[in-house]
Amino acid sequence: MKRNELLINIFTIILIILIAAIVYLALTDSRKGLTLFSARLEDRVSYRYLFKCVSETDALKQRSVRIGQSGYENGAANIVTAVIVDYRLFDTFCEVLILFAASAGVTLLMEKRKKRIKKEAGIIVQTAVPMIMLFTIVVAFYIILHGHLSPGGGFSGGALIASAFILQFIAFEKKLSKRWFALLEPLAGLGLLAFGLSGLYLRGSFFANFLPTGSLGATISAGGIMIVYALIGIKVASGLSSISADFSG
Amino acid sequence: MNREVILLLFPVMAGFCIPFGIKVSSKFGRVISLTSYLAGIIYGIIHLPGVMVKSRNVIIGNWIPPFGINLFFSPFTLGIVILIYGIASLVLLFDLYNTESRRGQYYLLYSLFVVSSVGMVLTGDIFNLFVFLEMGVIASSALIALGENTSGPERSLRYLIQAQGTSLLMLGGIALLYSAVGALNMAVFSRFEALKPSFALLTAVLILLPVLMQIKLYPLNTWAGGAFNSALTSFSASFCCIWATAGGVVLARFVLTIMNNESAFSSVTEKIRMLILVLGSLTILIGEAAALREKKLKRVLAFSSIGQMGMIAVGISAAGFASLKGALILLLSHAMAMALLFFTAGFLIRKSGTDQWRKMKGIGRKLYFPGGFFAVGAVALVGFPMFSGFWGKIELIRGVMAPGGIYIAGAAAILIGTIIEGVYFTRIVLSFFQHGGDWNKASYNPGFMLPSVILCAAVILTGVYPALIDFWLLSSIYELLNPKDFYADIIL
Amino acid sequence: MTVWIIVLGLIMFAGSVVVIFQKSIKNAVITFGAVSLVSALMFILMKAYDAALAEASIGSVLTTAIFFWTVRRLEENGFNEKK
Amino acid sequence: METFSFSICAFSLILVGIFGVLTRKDIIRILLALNILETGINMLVAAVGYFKGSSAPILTSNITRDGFLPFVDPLPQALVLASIVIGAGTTAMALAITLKHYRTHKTEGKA
Repeated sequence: MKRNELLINIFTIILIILIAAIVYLALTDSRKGLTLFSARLEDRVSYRYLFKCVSETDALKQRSVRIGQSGYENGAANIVTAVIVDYRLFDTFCEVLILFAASAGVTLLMEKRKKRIKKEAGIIVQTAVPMIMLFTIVVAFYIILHGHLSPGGGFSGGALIASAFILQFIAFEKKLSKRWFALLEPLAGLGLLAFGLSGLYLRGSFFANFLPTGSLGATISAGGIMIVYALIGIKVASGLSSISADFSG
Repeated sequence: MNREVILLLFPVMAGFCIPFGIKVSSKFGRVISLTSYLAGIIYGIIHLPGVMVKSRNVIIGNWIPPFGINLFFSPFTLGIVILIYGIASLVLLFDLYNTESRRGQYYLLYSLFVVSSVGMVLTGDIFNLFVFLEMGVIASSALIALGENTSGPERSLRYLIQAQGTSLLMLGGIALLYSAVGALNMAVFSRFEALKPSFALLTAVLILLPVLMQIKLYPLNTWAGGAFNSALTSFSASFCCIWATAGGVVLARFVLTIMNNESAFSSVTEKIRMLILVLGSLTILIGEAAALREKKLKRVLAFSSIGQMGMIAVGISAAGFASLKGALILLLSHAMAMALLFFTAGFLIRKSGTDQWRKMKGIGRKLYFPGGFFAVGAVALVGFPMFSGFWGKIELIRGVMAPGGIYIAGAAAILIGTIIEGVYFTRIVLSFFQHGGDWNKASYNPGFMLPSVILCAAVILTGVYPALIDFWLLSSIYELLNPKDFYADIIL
Repeated sequence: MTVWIIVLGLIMFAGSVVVIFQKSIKNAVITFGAVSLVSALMFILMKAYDAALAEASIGSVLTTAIFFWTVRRLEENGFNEKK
Repeated sequence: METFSFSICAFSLILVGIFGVLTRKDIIRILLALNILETGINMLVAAVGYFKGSSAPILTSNITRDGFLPFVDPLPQALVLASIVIGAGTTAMALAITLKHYRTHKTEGKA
C-alpha cells in the first residue's frame, strides 16, 4: 500500500512536470501570431472603462477624465467597482445567485450537531467581542458605502459583517436566529432584481443605471452603484452568516 | 427593447420568492417553480417567430457588446431554451405526484439549476459562461447529494471536485486568452486575428475542458454513472437531459462559431475538431460497452447517455450540413427520450423495489404503460425507423462519412455504438416482456402518465413527421455554419 | 520589488506543499489560511486592492473558519485523523 | 520581469494544487488542494492585468489620453473578485456534502 502510494506520487510528479513543460513551450513559441500579453492596455476593453467612454461611438472624443466633473456615463472613481457593479453587473448578479445557491444547499444538507461540546468563552472574550463586533460592523459599512471611491465594496464589507457574526458564534452559545438571515438574503436579491427591472423599464435594458451619476469623486455619486453595493453587501453578509451559522452548530 | 432578458429571469424570481412562500404553504415551492417554467415556455414561444426572422442581441446595462455582457437570442438558442423549460416543467410534474413533499430549498436549487442551463445557452460572454457553469455545478452537486441511497454524497463530491477543477482551469484559459485578445466577448474571438498555434491550442483545450467534462466525454466521465444512479430519479432525468443539452449547445457554439476558420483560433481549428472527434469516438465505444455490461437500470441509462453525447460530439466535430443536422436531431431526441426513460425507470424501480433490470423480469406484462413507455424511449434512442432518433442517426452517419479520412472511423464508431445500443436495449425490453415473475398491477397517477405521454407523443411525432422541426433545424444550422453573418455581425 | 515577490512566492509555495503533505489536518487548514493571507499580500503587490480585501476577508478568514468547523464536527462524529 | 515572477508564483501554486487534487486520498486535503489551485488561478488572472510601474485603477487625479497611463488593468481584478466569491461558495457546498458523507459512512476515512 505504502509503496503503491509512492509510485502514484512519483507518476503524478512526472505528469505535472510534463504539463509544466508543455505550458512553457506553448507560451514561449516563436511562431507568428498573438500570444500572452500581446494586448496592451490600449488594446483591451478596459481602456474604455478607464476613460468612461464605452457607450460613445467615437472612442477618441473623450480625451480626459477630470475629478469633480459630472456628466460621465459612470460616476465611480474606483474603476474596479465600476466594472463589477456597472459594466459587468450581470456577472455579479450571477455570483450573488451562486452564494444564494450555496447557502440554500448548505441549509438543505446540514443537520444540527448532536454531540455538542459546550464550551463558553471566558469573561474577557465575552466583554471584548461585542465591542470588536461593533467596530467591525462600522468599518464594514464604511467599506460598503465607499466602494465607488476606495478599494472594497459589497463583497468585502459583507464578508466583514459575516466575520463579525462568526466572532459572536465563537464567543456566545446563544446566537442570532438563522431565520432572519434566511429571509434577509432573498429580500436583498429581490431588491437587486427590482433595480434591474426598473432599469429595464426606464432605460430600456436590464440593470441600466437610471439614477444621476453625480460628480466624479463625490461621496454621493455614481448613481445606482451605492444602492446595488449596499444590497450586495446585505446579501453577501446574510448568505455567509447563514453558511457559518450552519457550520458552527 | 431588450425585454427578452426576462426569459432568463422567471426562475430567478421564483427562486427569490420561495423562502417567503414556504412560510405560507409547503406546496408553494413546486407551484411557483412550475409556473415560472411554464411562463418561460410561453414567453419563448411568443418571441420565437420574431427571432426566426432575425436573431437578436440583447444587451444588459446599456453597454454595447465587447464591453458589456450580452445575451444572444437566435433560433438555435431560443429553441433549446424552450426545450429546457419544457423538460424542467415535465420533471416538476413528475415530481408533483411521485415524491413526498420536499423542503423549499430543493425547488430553489432546482430553479437555479434551470437558470444556469438557460444562461449557459444564451450568454455571449465567456466569463459569464464560466459563472453560469459554476452556478449549475453548485446547484446540481447539492441536488445529487440528496440522492436516494447512501452513496449520493460521495458521488456528488466526485462530480463537484472534477467539475470545480476543470472550471478553474477554464478560468486560467480565459485569463490567458484575455491577455492576448483584450476582450471577453465570444463574438470578438470569432473574428479576431490569429493567435499563435501553440498558444491557441493551449487556451482552447483549457476552455473546452469543463464543457467536455459536463457532456461526459471520455477521460472526464468517471463521475457520470454513479452520480446518475445515486441522484433522485427526477433530478437524474433533468441532469441528464437539461444539463447535457446545454453543454452540447455550448460545445457546438465553441467548436463551430468561436473556433472557426476566421477566428482567433483559425490556426488550430482542424486540430480541435480532430481532438473532439477522437474523444467522441472513444466515448461512444467505451460508454456503450459499459452499458452493455451494466446491471443497474439507471446506470445503463447513464452510460447510454454518455454514448449518445459522444455521437453528438462526433457530429459537431465533422462540421458539415448533414452531420450537424444529425447532431441536432440527436440532441433533441436524446433529451426527450432520456427523460422518458428515466421517468419510467424511476417508476419501475419504485414499484419493483430493485434497481437491477434482470430482476424486473416480466414486469411489463402487468405494468403495460411503463413497459411500453420504456420500449418507446429505447427504440427512439437507438434509432428505429419512424422514431426521432432514426433521422438523426441516418443524417449523422451520412454527414460524418462525407469529409473522409479519419472521419470514417468516427462514422464506424457511431455505427458500432448504435448496434451495441440496440443489443442491450432489446435485451432489457425483451426481459421486461418475458413470462415470469409475479408483479401486482399498479395504479398510475397523473404525475407519471402526463409527462410520459407528452414525451412519447413528441418522440413519435418528430419521428413520423420530421418536417415539423425542419425549419428550426435549417435556421440553426445556417447560424452555426455561417458565424460571421449570423453571429458576429449581429453582436458587434 | 521583484525580491519581495520572490520571497512571498517561496513562502506560498512552501506553505502549499506543507498543506498537502502535513499529517495533521488542523495544521494543514491553518497553513492554508496563512497561504491565503500571503496571497492577499501578493494581490496588494499587484495593485489589486479590491481583490486583496476580498481574499483577506473571504478566502482567508471565512474559508478557513468553515474548514475548521468541518474538522471539528468530523472529530465529534468519531473521525480519526490517523487513518 | 515582475509580471514574469508573478506568473511563476501562480503557476507553481497551480501545479501544487493539481498534484494535491490528483494524489491525496482524504477529502478535506483534496478540497484544500483545490483551494490552493484556485488561489494560484486567481493570482494568474490578476497577473495578466499587471503592468510594471502602474498604480491601482482608482481615479485620484485627472487623467488624459496623451502619454503613459499609470494604471493596471481593472477587468482581471473584477474577475478575481468574482472567482474568490465563487470559490467560497463551492468550498462551503463541498464541505457540507462531506459532512453528509461522513454522517452516512462514519468509519471510512476517505472518499
